[in-house]
Amino acid sequence: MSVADELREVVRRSLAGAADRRRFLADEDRPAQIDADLWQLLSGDIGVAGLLIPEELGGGGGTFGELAVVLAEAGAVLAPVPVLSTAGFAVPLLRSAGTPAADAILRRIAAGGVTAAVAWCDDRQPESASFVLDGAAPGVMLAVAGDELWAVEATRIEPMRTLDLTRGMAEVDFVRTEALGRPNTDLTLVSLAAEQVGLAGRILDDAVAYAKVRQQFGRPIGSFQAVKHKLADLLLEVEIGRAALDLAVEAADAYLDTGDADGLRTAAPMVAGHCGEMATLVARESLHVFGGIGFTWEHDAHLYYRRAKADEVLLGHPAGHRRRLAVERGLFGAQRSPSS
Amino acid sequence: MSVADELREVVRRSLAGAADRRRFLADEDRPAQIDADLWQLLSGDIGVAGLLIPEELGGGGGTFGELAVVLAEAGAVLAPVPVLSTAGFAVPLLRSAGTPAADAILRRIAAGGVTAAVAWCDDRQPESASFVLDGAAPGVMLAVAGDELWAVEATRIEPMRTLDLTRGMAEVDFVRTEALGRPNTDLTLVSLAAEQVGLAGRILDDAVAYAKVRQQFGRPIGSFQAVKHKLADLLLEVEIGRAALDLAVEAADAYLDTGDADGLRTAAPMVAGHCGEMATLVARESLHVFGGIGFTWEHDAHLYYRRAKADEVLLGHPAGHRRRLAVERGLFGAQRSPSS
Amino acid sequence: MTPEEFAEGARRFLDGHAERRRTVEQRPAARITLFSSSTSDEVERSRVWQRTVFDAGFGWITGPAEYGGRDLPVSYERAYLSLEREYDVPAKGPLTISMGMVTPTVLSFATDAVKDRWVRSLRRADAVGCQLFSEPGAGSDLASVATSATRDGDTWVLHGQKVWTSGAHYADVGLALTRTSAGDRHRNLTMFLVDMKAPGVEVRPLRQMTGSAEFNEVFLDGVVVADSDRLGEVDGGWQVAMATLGFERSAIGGASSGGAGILRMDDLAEWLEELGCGGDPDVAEMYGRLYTRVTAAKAMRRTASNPALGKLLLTSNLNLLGDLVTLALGRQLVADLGRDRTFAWSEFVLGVPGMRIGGGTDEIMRNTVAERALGLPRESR
Amino acid sequence: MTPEEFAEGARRFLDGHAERRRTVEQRPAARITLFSSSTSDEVERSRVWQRTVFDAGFGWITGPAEYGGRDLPVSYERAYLSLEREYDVPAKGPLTISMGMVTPTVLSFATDAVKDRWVRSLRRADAVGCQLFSEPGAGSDLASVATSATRDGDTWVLHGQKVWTSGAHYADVGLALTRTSAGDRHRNLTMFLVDMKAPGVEVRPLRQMTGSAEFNEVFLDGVVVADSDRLGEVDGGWQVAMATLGFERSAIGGASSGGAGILRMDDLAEWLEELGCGGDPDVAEMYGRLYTRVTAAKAMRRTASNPALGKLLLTSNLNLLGDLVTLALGRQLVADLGRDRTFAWSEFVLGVPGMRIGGGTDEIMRNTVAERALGLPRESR
Repeated sequence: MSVADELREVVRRSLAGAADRRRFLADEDRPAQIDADLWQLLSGDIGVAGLLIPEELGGGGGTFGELAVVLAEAGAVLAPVPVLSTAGFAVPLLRSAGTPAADAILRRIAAGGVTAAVAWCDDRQPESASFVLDGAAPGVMLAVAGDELWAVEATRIEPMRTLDLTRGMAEVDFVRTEALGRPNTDLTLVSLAAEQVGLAGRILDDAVAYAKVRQQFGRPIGSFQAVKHKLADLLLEVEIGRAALDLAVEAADAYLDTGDADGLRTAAPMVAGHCGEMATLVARESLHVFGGIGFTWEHDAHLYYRRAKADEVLLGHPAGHRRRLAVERGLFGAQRSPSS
Repeated sequence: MSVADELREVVRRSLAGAADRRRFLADEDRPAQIDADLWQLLSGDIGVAGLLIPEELGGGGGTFGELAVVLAEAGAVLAPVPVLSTAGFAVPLLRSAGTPAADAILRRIAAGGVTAAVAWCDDRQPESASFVLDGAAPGVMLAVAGDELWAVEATRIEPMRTLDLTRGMAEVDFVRTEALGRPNTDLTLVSLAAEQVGLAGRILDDAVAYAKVRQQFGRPIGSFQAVKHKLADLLLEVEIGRAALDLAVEAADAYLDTGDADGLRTAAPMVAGHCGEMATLVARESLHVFGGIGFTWEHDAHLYYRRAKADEVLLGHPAGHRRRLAVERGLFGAQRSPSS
Repeated sequence: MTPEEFAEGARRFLDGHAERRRTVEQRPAARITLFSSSTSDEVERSRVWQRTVFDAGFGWITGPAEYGGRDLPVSYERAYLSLEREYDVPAKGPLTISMGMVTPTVLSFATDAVKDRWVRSLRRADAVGCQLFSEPGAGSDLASVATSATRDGDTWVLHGQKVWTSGAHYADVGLALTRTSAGDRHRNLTMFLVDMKAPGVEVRPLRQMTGSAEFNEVFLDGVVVADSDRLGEVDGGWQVAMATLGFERSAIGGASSGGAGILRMDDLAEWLEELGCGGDPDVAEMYGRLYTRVTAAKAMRRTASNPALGKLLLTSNLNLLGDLVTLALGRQLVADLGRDRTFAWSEFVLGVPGMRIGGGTDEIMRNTVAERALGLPRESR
Repeated sequence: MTPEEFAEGARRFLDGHAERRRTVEQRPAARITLFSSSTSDEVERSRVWQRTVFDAGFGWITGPAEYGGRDLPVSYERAYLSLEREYDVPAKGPLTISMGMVTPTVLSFATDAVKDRWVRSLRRADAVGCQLFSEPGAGSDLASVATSATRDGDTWVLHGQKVWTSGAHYADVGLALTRTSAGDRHRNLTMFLVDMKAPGVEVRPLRQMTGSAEFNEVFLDGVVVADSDRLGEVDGGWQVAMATLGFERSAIGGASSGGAGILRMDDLAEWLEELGCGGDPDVAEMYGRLYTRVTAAKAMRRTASNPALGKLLLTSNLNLLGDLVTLALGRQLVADLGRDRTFAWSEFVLGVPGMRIGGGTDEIMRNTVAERALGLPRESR
């Protein structure tokens, strides 16, 4: 059993043993909550937050491949923990920034239990941002402004109403306290894609299982070509996502090992351009396979659909990523496009 | 029975009685030929060429709706006659140019037997054009250069090798001999769409008929959801095309009656944006329904596919038409787009 | 009565009882939703208006005179509705099923006594009817309903669970499709008119994935129904159900015109411009595509083409609008910046999947189109 | 023999018998086509090269020693093929079916005498085999073949028509699936190895919609086959055919890698730039999409995922490329301006529909994916 497989097992068991995720859903009165016990278990005991942090900084010294496994597992169950923001966004940004100041923050995260949130700033507003994932009460707040990563201190935090009920976003005003270096933001595209692959794979599995047992017209609906061909097409899209993710993870590890970002520059927009639409498609069509029951509040299909929609636009539109990919592959003219 | 229905019957009978269209196909040695007997019958005896020409100029005084019926019927059987170039392009351009010089040419066309071809010029090359439909030996040669319609005299005509084996195109050099006024080119988009609706409707009918009789796995292939749902989806696209064509024809007749081009400015890019892709899709997927036999040279499915592909790009890409439609409906920003 | 006289009378009535709309097209409201969330106030306003219209002679223009109708051709009804749209009157949504589906079914299949009791009352909105067809185990396959009706002398006793019922909480009667024998498929069902206030009827709101609850579950636990309230033959309920669904398809305001308010293309263009993304070539391209398909859908309704085709086009247009809105709003769709008409679209996006299921799934619609419009063979089922 | 020793020997052999390619990726040729149009010269060059390779010990690396194989693991074969790709050697296309499908079928199902007669000969390309499966009436439904084989003492007499046969005009033997009884489906077929030069065998070129003729029809009119040339049991032909198709899917250079030359994304990017449309946002978007899916397809072949999934992806990529080319070329795709690599794409565009049918239609592939990879139930057929 590989390290990644072992890690997958450990994480899967921890997630399976966690409290009902519905307890942490956003509702009219409050934003989505974090399952603090689960996060302590994952980030502290299992070391998920510090997985990608070098051992000399107190981390697990793991690979991006292992991180992707964790993000996919958490995505598969929509775990109410800040693993994408902390382990998937903040840590890779800090590692690639690579300054002593960034390392100091990595040490704090490696200890576990800390939520780290990243604010993506508009060029015109370097000290405020909206749509900050898990930004309601982070232990560490970072900001990407222009090419630079900053440690910041929040002066105002306002939770936002969100489509995704399983994970919060916030509007944040802040002051920049310390420059941390230049990060490689492509790494965050790969992290997000890992989550998308995980969630799409799971909801497709669930839809397939349902299609095998749900009877209409005296036979399982999965025996009708309309349903079985749809599910086959969805599997193809998921498999393309898995293949693209494998390549992107490989490129991310190559970058982290050698500093050579060439492969990542292609692989990151590639996986981001595919997985954003793929996850939405798979969640939406799986929901359709569930029929009436899938349209009810009690069924979990809509939680996957909500997460997929939120992820689709979180770090830019898939079409924009595809145009960037074309530019990276030599279609220089594409740079002139207004929406690339 | 309406005038349009009667006309449809007459044209349909003439087309059914014509020689085998395969005799006129392009091959290695020669470009596609015109069935001169059929064209004499249609244009002279039945008056198809002059259908849209006012009675006082010797024409039939018909409506655009009647013209669309003829173009759809000819498109449905890929008739080897220059009806689109002459009756669908040249006549509407001349009518909308509306000058005495244009009227004089309309008189000649109304007499029948004449092929009229239209050269669409690049702004930089006002005296040469490629892709001139039925341009190999026209009796009347026109050119659209900038906003102006011209009578021209060809100095060089070179037939082109074409994907569509049922209709020729030529490269033409010419001198401009007489300015004919400013035509409304939107009318030609409606003519082309009428042909596309006709050909798509026919090949879909044929595919449906085949799906009812072709047996595999002990039952007609049309009883498998994969096939029947595909055909239902294709019917929807054809019906959208028919609805859009009806609206565009109405707008064209309103313009010809009153000179008010407002409706046409929306309806023409609308029908062109839909029908280009629709005809290709329907021809391609019908071909697929025919299976192996459809992939043979002897089966006519590929002739429809070739025509559909050629029509798709003849007067601009469908996506460009859709962007223009958006501009006409108030998305002014869309004008800044590089490909609209 | 000439059409002109009729129109004159209608105009007089409307001028006397309603305000003209200031603009024909209203701005989208704060909520952008596909499902009518009829508050009891809204239901009451609809009922009061329908009574007024009925009493003035415009409430059932095509209906038989003996039940308060005018016995006029459908062209008169269209003329009235076209006039009415110029006025600010309560929405018809809460009564669509009652008047468009339940009433004609009762009229076609009930005994004279039952018709006397209900038809006029339903059309005057003194009573409201709902439809008890779908069950958790019978969605696309309606013929597999498991709610049982057992004969007991002159009455029947009903047990079972119905789902996705609109308006059950304010309905007086329900059209219940039940299983009455172990016989062959399509020959083992019977239709009843059930008193929704009878003992054993329990209505619970059903919260859908959008978060709101615009449908109901209805539990039938030993509900007693008189045999005289049976519609059609014993074991002949399938024919009655098919007739009801046929009325649905021809009902004005039926499934094909759902989403009409949201699919107003001029409002959409204006909104995209205000949002500042009219210059995005992808937005423009998608808007052009949607404009074409929405315009075609309207034209196809006028030419009365296959209703299943209309439903398919509607749901694909709603999906396309969802994609367009996602492209235009980006992250503003998924979290609320507090700006008008941005995050509000999220409720719409969440509702679209329901439109692909309710009133016949996309797959059932494709079967219907293939079999009815193209004459393709039925599948071996 | 260690892998290193093996590779060293292979390198020595290749250096001695072939030129290194000057560039690994060749420019697209004047014709852009999906189907190998093997001229007799090309076939002959392939056969000569295969003989040379075979005699040097690299022609059947994984094969059994008794028929001239090396009995080495498949990793050695991959290593050799990877080396060989660096050299300019004749295309393998004309022999793919013969070596990849016919030979393993003969090896698995023939008598020892027949194996001695053919196996080595087929692998050395002294003989070529073809596949006589499809018929006009048996496309997706292969089990419905109507070509009959009637027993006559120690021989069988075959009557029927086969279609879409590649290489029948230069083949020596054909793998013929025939009907031998009126028994149950899948239990009424028998496979024979037919001498393609025997009396009664007629091969006619079959012109496809692209205009060229890269396949054949084969007419069997009273062709006599010895019972000893039967492969597998009488009425056991279905199992043999399934094994043959299984070999197809694992054959290197099988369906999944078709179109690989045309789907070279770097060449495509360069071409789009030369054409001057790299700045079109639609072209860029579509290129990015295609790049992703082609790259994923390559990776999926390496990880040996479901071959039906690979075939589906291949055909969808070819369709997408057709759309991209249409967008990029516009009218230059449909009429010839005489410019390099413009109108030449029209042959490709015409070939794509054939790729969606040959080697299993998209629909059969979806069934296979759904049943094998997802475990969904088979349809009632």
